[in-house]
Amino acid sequence: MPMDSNAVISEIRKNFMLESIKNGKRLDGRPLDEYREIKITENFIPKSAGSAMVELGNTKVVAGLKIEQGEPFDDTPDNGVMLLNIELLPMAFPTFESGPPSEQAIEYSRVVDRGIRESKMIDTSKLVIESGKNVWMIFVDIDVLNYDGNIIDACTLAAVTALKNAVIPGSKLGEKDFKLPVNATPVAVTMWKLGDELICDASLEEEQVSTGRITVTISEDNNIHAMQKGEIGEFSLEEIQKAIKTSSNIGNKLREKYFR
Amino acid sequence: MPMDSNAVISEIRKNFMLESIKNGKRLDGRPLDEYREIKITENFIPKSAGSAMVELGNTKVVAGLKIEQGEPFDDTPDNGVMLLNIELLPMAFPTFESGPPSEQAIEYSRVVDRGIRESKMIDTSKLVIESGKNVWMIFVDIDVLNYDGNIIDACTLAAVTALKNAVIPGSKLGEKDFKLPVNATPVAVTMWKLGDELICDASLEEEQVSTGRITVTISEDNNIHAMQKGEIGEFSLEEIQKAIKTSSNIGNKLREKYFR
Amino acid sequence: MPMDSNAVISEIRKNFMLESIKNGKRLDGRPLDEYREIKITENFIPKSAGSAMVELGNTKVVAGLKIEQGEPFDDTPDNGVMLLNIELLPMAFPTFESGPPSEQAIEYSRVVDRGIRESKMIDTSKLVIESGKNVWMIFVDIDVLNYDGNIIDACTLAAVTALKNAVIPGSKLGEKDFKLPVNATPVAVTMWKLGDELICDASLEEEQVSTGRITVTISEDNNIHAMQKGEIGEFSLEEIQKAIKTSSNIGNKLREKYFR
Amino acid sequence: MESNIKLITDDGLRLDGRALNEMRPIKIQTGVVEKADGSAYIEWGANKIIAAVYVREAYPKHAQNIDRAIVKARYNMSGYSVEERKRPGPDRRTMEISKVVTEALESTIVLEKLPRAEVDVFIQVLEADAGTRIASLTTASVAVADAGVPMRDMVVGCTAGKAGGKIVLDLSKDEDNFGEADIPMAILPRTKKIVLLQLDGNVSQEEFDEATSMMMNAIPRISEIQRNALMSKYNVEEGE
Amino acid sequence: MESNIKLITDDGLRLDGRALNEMRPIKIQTGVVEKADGSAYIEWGANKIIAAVYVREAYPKHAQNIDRAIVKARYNMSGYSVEERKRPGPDRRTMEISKVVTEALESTIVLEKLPRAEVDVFIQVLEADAGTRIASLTTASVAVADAGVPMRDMVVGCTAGKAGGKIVLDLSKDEDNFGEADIPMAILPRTKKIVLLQLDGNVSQEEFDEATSMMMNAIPRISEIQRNALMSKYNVEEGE
Amino acid sequence: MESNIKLITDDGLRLDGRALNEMRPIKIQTGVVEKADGSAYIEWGANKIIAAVYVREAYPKHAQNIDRAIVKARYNMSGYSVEERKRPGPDRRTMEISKVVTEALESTIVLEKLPRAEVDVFIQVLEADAGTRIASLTTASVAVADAGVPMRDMVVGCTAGKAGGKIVLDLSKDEDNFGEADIPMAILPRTKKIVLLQLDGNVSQEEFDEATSMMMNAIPRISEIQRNALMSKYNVEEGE
Repeated sequence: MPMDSNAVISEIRKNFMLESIKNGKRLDGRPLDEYREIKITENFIPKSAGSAMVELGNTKVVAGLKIEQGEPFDDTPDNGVMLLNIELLPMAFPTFESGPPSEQAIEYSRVVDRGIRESKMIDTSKLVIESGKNVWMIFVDIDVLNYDGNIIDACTLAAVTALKNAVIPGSKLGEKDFKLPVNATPVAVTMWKLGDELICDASLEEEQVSTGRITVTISEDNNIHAMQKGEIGEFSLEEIQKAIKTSSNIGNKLREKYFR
Repeated sequence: MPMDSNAVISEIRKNFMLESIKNGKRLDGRPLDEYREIKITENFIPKSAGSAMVELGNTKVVAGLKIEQGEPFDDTPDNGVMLLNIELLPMAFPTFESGPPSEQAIEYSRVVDRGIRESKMIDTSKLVIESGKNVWMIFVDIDVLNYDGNIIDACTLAAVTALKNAVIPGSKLGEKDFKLPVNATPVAVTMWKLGDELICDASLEEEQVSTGRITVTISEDNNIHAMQKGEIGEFSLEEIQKAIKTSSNIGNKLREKYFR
Repeated sequence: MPMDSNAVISEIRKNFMLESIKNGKRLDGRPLDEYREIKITENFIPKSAGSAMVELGNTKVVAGLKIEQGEPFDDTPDNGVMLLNIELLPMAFPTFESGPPSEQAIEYSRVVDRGIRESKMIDTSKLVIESGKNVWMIFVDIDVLNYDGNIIDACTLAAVTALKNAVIPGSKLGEKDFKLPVNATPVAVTMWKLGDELICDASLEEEQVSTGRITVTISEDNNIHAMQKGEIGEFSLEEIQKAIKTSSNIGNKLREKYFR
Repeated sequence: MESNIKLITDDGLRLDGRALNEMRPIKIQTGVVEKADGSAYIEWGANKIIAAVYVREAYPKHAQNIDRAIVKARYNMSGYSVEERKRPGPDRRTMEISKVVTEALESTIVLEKLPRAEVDVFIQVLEADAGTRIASLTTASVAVADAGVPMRDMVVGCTAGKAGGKIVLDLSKDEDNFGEADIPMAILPRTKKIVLLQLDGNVSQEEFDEATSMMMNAIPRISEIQRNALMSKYNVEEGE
Repeated sequence: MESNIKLITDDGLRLDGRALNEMRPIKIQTGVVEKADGSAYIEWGANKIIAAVYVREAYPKHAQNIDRAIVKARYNMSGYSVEERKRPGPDRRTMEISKVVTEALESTIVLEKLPRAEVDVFIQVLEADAGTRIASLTTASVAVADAGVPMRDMVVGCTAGKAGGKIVLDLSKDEDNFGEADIPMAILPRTKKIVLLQLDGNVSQEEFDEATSMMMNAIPRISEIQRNALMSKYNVEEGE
Repeated sequence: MESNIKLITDDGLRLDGRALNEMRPIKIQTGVVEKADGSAYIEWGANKIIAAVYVREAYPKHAQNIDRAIVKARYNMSGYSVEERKRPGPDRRTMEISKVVTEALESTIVLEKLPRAEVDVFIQVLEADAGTRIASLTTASVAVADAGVPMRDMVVGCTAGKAGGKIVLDLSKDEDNFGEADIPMAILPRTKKIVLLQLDGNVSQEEFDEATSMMMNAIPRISEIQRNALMSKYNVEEGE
């Protein structure tokens, strides 16, 4: 949540929003657990090894992959490498700054990364060219172009879509290009607490009013692979359990709709 | 042009300068296309692989070379490497700061570098020790010690002189030291717009009054190898063409005088 | 000496301190050349390759070693490497800041390093695994946890203790772990000038009042291996000679007491 | 990261002999950094962590909040604290931990009581052995209290996870490295509200419930150790 | 960088089938970054570039110019935008481009109309395919206009160069990599004044004249695309 | 660093032919950086070093000392100044030298005479050949005087050391690299007070005394060269 953007919302609008949400409806008319319109443009960057533009309402992110050869980490000589990085571009919001990634950008990156990594979506053992010497490195770069809330879910959707399309440039080794082997489709669902309610896919305005954020990433195995309580604020255990159920339900729907 | 140094010049002096230039003569008596006294001290740094101090009036720069072995770039396995860097030392002018190079220093470096590189002055294909593995790397470091205008021309003169004297330490490989093979003598000529006139070799004071800067680097083939319009300001196409002619003429004279 | 901490001490207390020292006694009752209580906790960090916590009164530092394989420096292919770094942690004093090491931290590191290195305490020629390719690198990291004066002496004590306990992980090469070969026990003794007197082991308060700092590091050979005059202030040659004698005497005592 | 290490022995114990719901020993001590306004040192298993708190006017002035305090926790690791030498300075992992620890402390500090102030919490991990983030938060909470900063409640951290197919409390280093999941959590014991929660790995929703209830049971014990650390300081002070 | 690639085919066309003086297709769209004061997206051949503009009070105060606006354009490349993954952050090339783009925009923005203001122009290259600096400037100019910033004229960028011995308009990636010279230029169409001009490579003075006149001829077409992009926005807005 | 180089020849001379207590030639010139308030250039053996001084109001305001000047000397090496190309920017060695040089200058500048001011001393080592720190300080001192900054006395630097078993004055590069000890020192000649002193290597306490007395003897000669440099400037100025 941008530092000094709280001021933007008047007390009146804030109370109006909370009142409305208490009655199960948001200011833009959505039910509490409904996402804004989702638009996914696959292969948006033809020159990349895989890419997607995802729009969640006005939130707009682009994920693009580069797949290059490199040395594996010392402790995992028989695994390829995935590195994921989110840039909160200064164009996306007035308070986002140029320069090295903020704490916020790093937290978002690490939550998105964990969901993908821990669901074992990518079988990195299939990315080895020469054990301990040469492996495929997958750089997942995600740029936030416009920030209107719910970056984690948008970035996870974009990264998962790009990875599902990704092609390993085997031809550089005199072999054939081949599709990146993919084993799971993790979906991150983030919920915000407004008053006593939990809502999904908060707009920026809703984020600013919320008093807590919780992300749950679940895969088709219905198991939890990543969670992150973010920002100031408190949750009861019951709220967490409810968030898990909601994430599971929405994850199934999104997976159905966007990943066959 | 240093950011906040405009204030230094009074309106009266500025108008006097412009009036004088309109009449073909500068405040120090020079015609519009004449350089200040040029003093070149070759081999100023005996321990370097090649060096020169160049003084253009009060502007004072030192170029020094180090030539070391290193890996070639991936995409040019059969070429040595030249890296050129200008430091605007904080001692040279009140507003120059310590720390990583400013945008100004980087622009100057890149313009000087382009003129030398694109004129093919150095045949980097003759700097290969072992293809793809080991080549000669030429580090051209240029320090600006006092800043009284026209850094690009002074630095190009210094770098070209140092390169012409340069010795490759072949003895480190058990062979003989040998002179760096040099094929061209690029000369950068920068012109400034003051009123409707173009002048060469501006002093700092003249730079501060000018409304545009254009550098043209030409070699003995009379071809253009680098151009850079710098700073705010506009040029007509005719002015550019005039600048090219002037650069060609002056380049020939300087080449004649300083490089046999 | 922290930049803006002078203000902390009132003129009255300062004069009282100087008067007392003139009479051979400090505010805490110590004679001029006496150290505060020294507490050395060896092997404080069992997972490190060697460690010690040293408390000099309220000054508290921890030294810990990591010993890893790495490439030797180009000019010393037949020597292992020791790298020593002191961190003035921001927790240790109100004006210490997070971020890259300050000039003060770097000076302290380099003085401690010199005393150890120049006394030839460590025979780096015995740390070679394969000449020019692979050697043992000893990382000596020293953290200052609370700053109440006399960091250099405390850090030297901590580093020397840690090195004396250090174990080289030869088992990683299929050989046996073995003790780091150690040839000397350098002791750094720092003295401060207060009025016309020299005192040892200054507390922070005494550092703030002092007008000069001099460190002398002597080993059991009674030779000087490092000296550093620090901070503003002047010493006569006689004062320096006196400092050397004091360092020699105290070094012998500390060596006797803490290193058998 | 995979391995054939058998994390649970045939008699249902863990490699270090603990039962599934058994914590490692914890020891907390206050007043360890003399220059700071408050401080605390924790040994949690082989973890050794020190936290020190400075309360001061936020600087520069335009960074002040006129109606409440700013909290900044910085989690930092010593070069010798981990297996491979750690380079000085923050990295992405330590920056994330600093953020979630800061947010957990902000949830309990009564920010309105300290307008214009900055509460700087410096955490130094001297030796790391799994669970450093919640051990850091647990000791930082004591240090904040030691500094006299008004708090709604202490923050108590804990981890559970899955290792060798079992849900276990307070992961060991091996369990963290080779187990299936890691769930750090921190709560305010009075209200049982969760102020830090992370998860990475692979657990079913039922396993998650098992893990959290195991942690909820452990909280009071840790809470007591915190209280005793603060008390013993006051006892000593009174006795002086 | 040398190569034996034949850049001009025997029938005098280029490798991508274009005539010597033929541009790649250009498409510009405004209003693409909702949070910004103005924005524009360009597809120029395979280049994909987005520019967004924020107009705000310069900060900190002592950095303000009391009588005119400060302009700061920052040209930035996405990690996936080029052949080899680009590390985040500025490098020497992108810093030079930011400088010349800033200066070209400063030449046309009526700075005196916005005292104390800062006009921040953020340029993100999503996909790069030769000519990004002038495509960036061309779209940034539209974004500045979209933000309602007063301008003397739009800036229109273009490149020409020498490839396979011929002067060609709007270099392709191959022509840029393997050709003899690259000449990016930008002008204010109303006065035909040049506000950006660079050259690197090897051209005779006559070839330079041929290149600039080719570009001068192309400018009106690009200018029209800019105008249409701004118009279509207003049309839509009127139609709402 | 060890070597079998024989640093003292059989006739008791050094490799460059100097006697044990013989200095290398020194030449100082003032007024070499026109834009600066004061400057000086020194050739000390093969060392070539330039120092320039700016005296200005300290900035930002809250960094000012209301009752005295701040001094900041920055020692910097050119890329081509040493055997292996030096990367631009400060490293740990140059930062330490900047600190001790700053402190030595602070000891002699009458700080109270310049309240709120900052005295910036920029030192550039163009060619390095052993003893750069004391050559830098010696020339910086002249540059500070050239800038008209009030000083109690000039600072004069010198080194001695041990090489080939002998105490020698003004170490050469070989003696520095392969000798047993290096002792840079700087004093205020009027009072003979020491304002810079460092040592690294291996010397007995008696050898240390020998080295310092050798340096004390050399100081007046260096001092005179400084004075002449300042004088000759005034002579020239008077003669104009």
